[in-house]
Amino acid sequence: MNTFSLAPLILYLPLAGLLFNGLIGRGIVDRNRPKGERLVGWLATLMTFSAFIVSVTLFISLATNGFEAWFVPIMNWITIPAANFTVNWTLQVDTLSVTMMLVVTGVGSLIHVYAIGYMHGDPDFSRFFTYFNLFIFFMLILISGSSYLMMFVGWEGVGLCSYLLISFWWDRLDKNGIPANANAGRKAMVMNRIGDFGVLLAMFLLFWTFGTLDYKPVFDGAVELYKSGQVVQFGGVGVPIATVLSAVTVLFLLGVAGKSAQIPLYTWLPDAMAGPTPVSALIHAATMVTAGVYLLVRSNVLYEIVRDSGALLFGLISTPDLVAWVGALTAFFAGLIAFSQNDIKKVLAYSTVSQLGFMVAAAGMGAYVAAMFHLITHAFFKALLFLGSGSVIHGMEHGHHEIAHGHDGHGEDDGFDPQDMRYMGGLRHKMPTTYVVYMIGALALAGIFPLAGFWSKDEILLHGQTHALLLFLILALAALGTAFYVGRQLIMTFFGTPRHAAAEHAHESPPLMTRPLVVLAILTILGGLLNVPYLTAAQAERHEMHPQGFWLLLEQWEEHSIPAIELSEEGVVHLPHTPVVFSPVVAGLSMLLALSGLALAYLVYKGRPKTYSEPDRLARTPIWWWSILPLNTLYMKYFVPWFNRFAAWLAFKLDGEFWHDFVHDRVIRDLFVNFADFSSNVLDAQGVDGIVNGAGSVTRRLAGVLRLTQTGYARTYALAVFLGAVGLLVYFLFMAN
Amino acid sequence: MPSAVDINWYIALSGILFVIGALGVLLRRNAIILFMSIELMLNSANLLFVAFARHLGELEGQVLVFFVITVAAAEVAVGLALIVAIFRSKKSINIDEINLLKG
Amino acid sequence: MNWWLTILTFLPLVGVLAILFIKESEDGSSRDTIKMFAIVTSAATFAMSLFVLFLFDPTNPTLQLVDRVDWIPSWGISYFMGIDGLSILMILLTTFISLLAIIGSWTAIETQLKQYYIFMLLLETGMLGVFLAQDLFLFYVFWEFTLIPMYFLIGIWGGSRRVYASIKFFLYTMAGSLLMLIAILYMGITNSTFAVPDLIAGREAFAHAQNLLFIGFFVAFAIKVPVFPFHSWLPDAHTEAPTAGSIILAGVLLKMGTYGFIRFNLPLFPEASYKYAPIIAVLAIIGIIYGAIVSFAQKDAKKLVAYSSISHLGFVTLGIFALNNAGIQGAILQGVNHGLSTGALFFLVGALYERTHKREMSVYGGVWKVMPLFSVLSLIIVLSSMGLPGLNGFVGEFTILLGSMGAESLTPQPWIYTAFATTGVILAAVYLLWFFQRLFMGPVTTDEVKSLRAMNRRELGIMLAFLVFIFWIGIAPSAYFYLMDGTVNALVTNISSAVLALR
Amino acid sequence: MIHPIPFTLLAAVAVAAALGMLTSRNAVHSALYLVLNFMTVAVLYLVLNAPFIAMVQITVYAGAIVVLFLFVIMLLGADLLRGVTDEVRGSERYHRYLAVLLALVLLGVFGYLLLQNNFGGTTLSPTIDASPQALGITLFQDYLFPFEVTGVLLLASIIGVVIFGHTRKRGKENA
Repeated sequence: MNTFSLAPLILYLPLAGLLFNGLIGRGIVDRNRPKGERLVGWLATLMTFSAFIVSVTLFISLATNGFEAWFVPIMNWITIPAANFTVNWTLQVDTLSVTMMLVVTGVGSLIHVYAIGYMHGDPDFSRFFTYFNLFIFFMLILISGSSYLMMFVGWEGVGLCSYLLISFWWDRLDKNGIPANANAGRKAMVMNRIGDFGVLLAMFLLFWTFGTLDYKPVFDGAVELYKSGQVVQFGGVGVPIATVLSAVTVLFLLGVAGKSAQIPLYTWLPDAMAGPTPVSALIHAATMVTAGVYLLVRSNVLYEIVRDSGALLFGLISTPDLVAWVGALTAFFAGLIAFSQNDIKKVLAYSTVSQLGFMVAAAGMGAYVAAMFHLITHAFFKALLFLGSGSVIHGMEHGHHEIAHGHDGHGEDDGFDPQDMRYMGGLRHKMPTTYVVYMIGALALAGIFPLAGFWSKDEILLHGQTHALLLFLILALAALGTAFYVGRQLIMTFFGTPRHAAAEHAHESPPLMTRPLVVLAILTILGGLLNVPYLTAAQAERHEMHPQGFWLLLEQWEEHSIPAIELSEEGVVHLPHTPVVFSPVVAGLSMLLALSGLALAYLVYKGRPKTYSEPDRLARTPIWWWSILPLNTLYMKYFVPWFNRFAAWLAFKLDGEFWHDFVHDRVIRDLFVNFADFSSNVLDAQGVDGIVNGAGSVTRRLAGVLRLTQTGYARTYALAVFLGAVGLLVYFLFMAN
Repeated sequence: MPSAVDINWYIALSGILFVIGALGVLLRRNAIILFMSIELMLNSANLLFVAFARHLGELEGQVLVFFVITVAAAEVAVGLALIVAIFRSKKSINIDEINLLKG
Repeated sequence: MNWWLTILTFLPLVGVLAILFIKESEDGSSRDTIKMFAIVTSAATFAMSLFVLFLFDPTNPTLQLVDRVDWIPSWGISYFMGIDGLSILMILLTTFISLLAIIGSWTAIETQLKQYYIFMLLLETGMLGVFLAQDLFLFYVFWEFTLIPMYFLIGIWGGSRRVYASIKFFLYTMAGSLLMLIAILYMGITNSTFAVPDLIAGREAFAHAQNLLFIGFFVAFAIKVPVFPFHSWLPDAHTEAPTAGSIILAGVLLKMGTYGFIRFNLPLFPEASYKYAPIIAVLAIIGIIYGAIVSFAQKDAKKLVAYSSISHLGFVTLGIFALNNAGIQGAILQGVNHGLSTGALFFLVGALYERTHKREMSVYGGVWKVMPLFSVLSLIIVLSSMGLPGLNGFVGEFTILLGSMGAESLTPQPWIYTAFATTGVILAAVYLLWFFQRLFMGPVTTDEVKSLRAMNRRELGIMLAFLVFIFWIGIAPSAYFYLMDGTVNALVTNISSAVLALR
Repeated sequence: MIHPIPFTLLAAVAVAAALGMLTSRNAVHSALYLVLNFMTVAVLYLVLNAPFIAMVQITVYAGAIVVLFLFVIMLLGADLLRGVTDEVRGSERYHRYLAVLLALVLLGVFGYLLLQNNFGGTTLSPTIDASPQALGITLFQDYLFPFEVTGVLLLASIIGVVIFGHTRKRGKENA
């Protein structure tokens, strides 16, 4: 007995929700605001939650059916018989996709509930939930698709939802009159598209190598080709499989950099905070941004083949290593940037970039399960943090609202921003529930034992330590940085004294918002249990023979999607790598780093800043300056204006003035006209417009000559007819033969 | 001088009449005379048809002439109606004054 | 003898005849009658095309429903109509887009209704003829015939610079087709037949001159498509044409160029096609990138869409000259997709224009607030043009790029072409999102936007009709590929055998 | 077959009549010259064993058509028509020269052809039955369809004439 045939429901349910809300949701909400909101919001939530239930049944079915992947076909998609190209809408239910499904629908449901409270009163309430369901729909396509192409549908689809939700309040202008939200959405989409460019090219390569885009045949084919040492005929040239896969994997990395906000494409994610906070939590922390990690984990076979073959990219570095380095550097630099942020959500955004860096680094090191583990725990605690920050912002806004009404004349604009941590302070008394759960999330992010973040980060560090020392050091430093900015944020937000009237009047958020926070907090506390490592090598050895044991639950679970593959006769590449044995040294170090980061933050920011206008304590230190990584500036200040100018130049100068006016009008047309002048003597040059017009005026002028013949006199025409008749007669009589 | 005229004579006559008709079309400005010239040209053609009918011993040539006459009658009727109509509006039948087609 | 295609082609003329007999009354009561006649006729034509689809057998790669009568036998010219996998989709596209364009003109055209609808129907006949004619001479007649109604449509009902645009359009296209005419005459005279299948069979007779002949055909079609350096007529014509004219221009007329490539260039001159494929691919890629960047900089909404056509058709051209199944089939489908997406884009810009009589995007902003439903539908159309997976544009682009990646004609490094072409996907997001943002997002500031009327049912119906196909092709395009698969495969087989013989 | 001398006379009359038509100032005179020409030709028809055609020539051409001409000339006023002169203007001269030149060329061609080729040969076909009965039988049996078509043609021309001659009275919507 299994429930795999129910799998398509995970798509249909959100689809039904989005159709309902999209078609009639607006009318319902407009007719009866509170009731309508409840109906629309809870319906969307129910659909997501039902998808979660279905995911649970799938989980159970998998667990009771030998963990083997099931394929659930829905319908045919693209078939081009002559090109041997077939892609179907087929769902792949395996341990990896079910894990992702559970995270997406589970965390998603909680965020839906939260959003009902958060979006209360928004004029576009139903539109918001339509997008939310649309997002869930696409995200589930992404993770459950059985082929790269189907994954790509979800991949682009979630990008679209991200675009729509970031620019959700597209009518708002920022202080400078710039439509910042809409711009941020656009930026996200374009950056993602740059990544998609890579994924597309990778898919083309895969198709021409393996003749299919389905995961299973691609992976099987890759292993087989690699083992047989056959070359791939590509464009008439024989290419070793490892080279092809090198290209594929590095192109995937580009996609990952776009979607999971890695260097050099991460700059869209901080801007994406312009969207409503539940969006940041759902899309830009818990689910969508982890799609890149999912892609890496899903393509593990390809990466492992490249690693095993030792093929280097441009003779420099193998792609898995490149992935690891990109991840580690992103983790480090994004953490550094978080130091200098004052916006509570921007700190979390850079923190997300940094944590994604950890995951990507883990995947690059071959620690796919560790990456998944961190993905899950990160989904818990980062969603918690984002929602908590939303709660804080909500409270601050209410406080501001209150003072604006309570004290007449106090409404002078002091540049107040409900998201700016400098205006906060001392909120732990005003918002106790939020404070507690936020604290849990923050400590988990910092990596404090025994919260979920500790276990997952520790596992990544553990792998790093066995992989490469420099990588390990960078990741360790990133962990230190994480703890530091977390500490800074906690101090600035919850401790000290309120620095603004709004913070003094802040209120706890409604239960609809805090309850999901509590659930997430519980998950954050317990999440580490998912993959508690073996304490000793002896345990590891013992439990390897009893894989159903409690230890490394996730590892055992994912093993079925990330299997050991036999790449060559010499040996079997084990994926996941040899079982992780808990290392007290690494764990201790990790803990030490976290604590010292927090302590440093305490030292630096204790009681600071005193007023909201006081400059940051680090503002004069080199750290601060380093932390402003110039990549975003490079894009937005240099590349984008340059591109705009270039486009304008191309359109108006090159296409307009040069191509249209100069080449066509000046050169070709004038030459033509002069020639025509010369030949007909009746021409004068005036009016300049294109060779076509040149031809037109030539025709016109020629017609001017010819029209002399068009006298309108019937006799003239008759003469012409006569002339022609005589001419023909003469021709046929004397010349035709 | 031959004892009897043969087809060549008729051809010559027909040609002369045809050329005269054509000259009339080309030279005269009076629309009515222009039409008469056309009739003359048709007539010259008819003559040739009949001559050849006789020459070849066929009846078809005469049948054709019959049709040509019909067409000519129709043409004259319409043409003259046109002239009358034009005369009403332009008060002239000088075809050089009817030059609406002038480019 | 099979009359179906002839009936299909000339069915619009019945409507023309009927409209001719309607007297334009002073009080305007006849106006609706004229419109209804036009709509009914084009609807009947669409229905007829569906019937032809019913008769069509996709498993048969050769010409079907052939109607062939000698026309000028001494020259080997015949009235030769036939349909195969290359044209069936184009026929459906033509009748469908024409129908929507005619319905879409209901309120947009207010002057000289009678002539307008007559020209629209004449244009439909011309376009159908182009796609159905299997005799080069007949093809050429139809090809030139389409120019005339379009010329008047732009010249009479167009925008402020309509005369300039219409003459430019006419002369540009005409100039190109003259070269083709020479090529046609050369081939027809050497083989003393103008029937395409016979010419293909007797290719050897003009094989020695095929490079020049190829160029003659290529230039004519490239101007129509337009391929990069021949594009400068397009923005003017599109911008100045009335909305329905733009829809037909983008939806169908441009496809005549790409159809010409597939129908004539490839089978008649396979070796030359193979030889010139890399150059043409480069032009196509320049077109993709150039069109995208230039359209990004536009201030005029219609011009933006017009330049985006250059970019989109760059993909189509690239796909065709990939000379493999994926590429060509993708190109045909992308032709249809472009007709739908860009046609719909022109329609939505036209709907706004009809309300405000402004094309500058700076006038707009915040339309979403005023016309929410319209904006959502527009968003989907924009996304389909952008190539979002699940919508039609993606399927075409993906297949084309897939084909170009494995194109033997682009060896030894097809991936370079593909990589450059794929940047078009990024740029599409850049300019289309900017387009969407400037029209639909942002605060409502101008009076024009404030006073926008809501979308009416007719407009909703047209948008939905477009969307049905946008989704259908996006989600289940196999049926479309199935229609052309056999013919394209036969074509590709012929090309490869010709090219192999060359080696 | 007719002897050359009467033929030459008849031909001379015909040509002279034609020239008279061509050159006379007065349209009425032209019409009358035309009648003369038609009559002469009718005689030639009789000579050529075509009595029916000859009669038709006289009744239709000389009778109906030329009378129609005269009728129109009278209707429009012979005086007015006299004003239509054919004086030669400067720009008109080349037109006239060209016309005459072409006419001469055409005549030359005819002459050349006649001198080069003998179309007639020496043998003559036997005289066939070209009586009105025979012609009528041919017309209504072998050429029935074209005959009917000429009927349609005449009908069309009648309609055309009616439309052209139709005068719209002022002040009324539909006259």
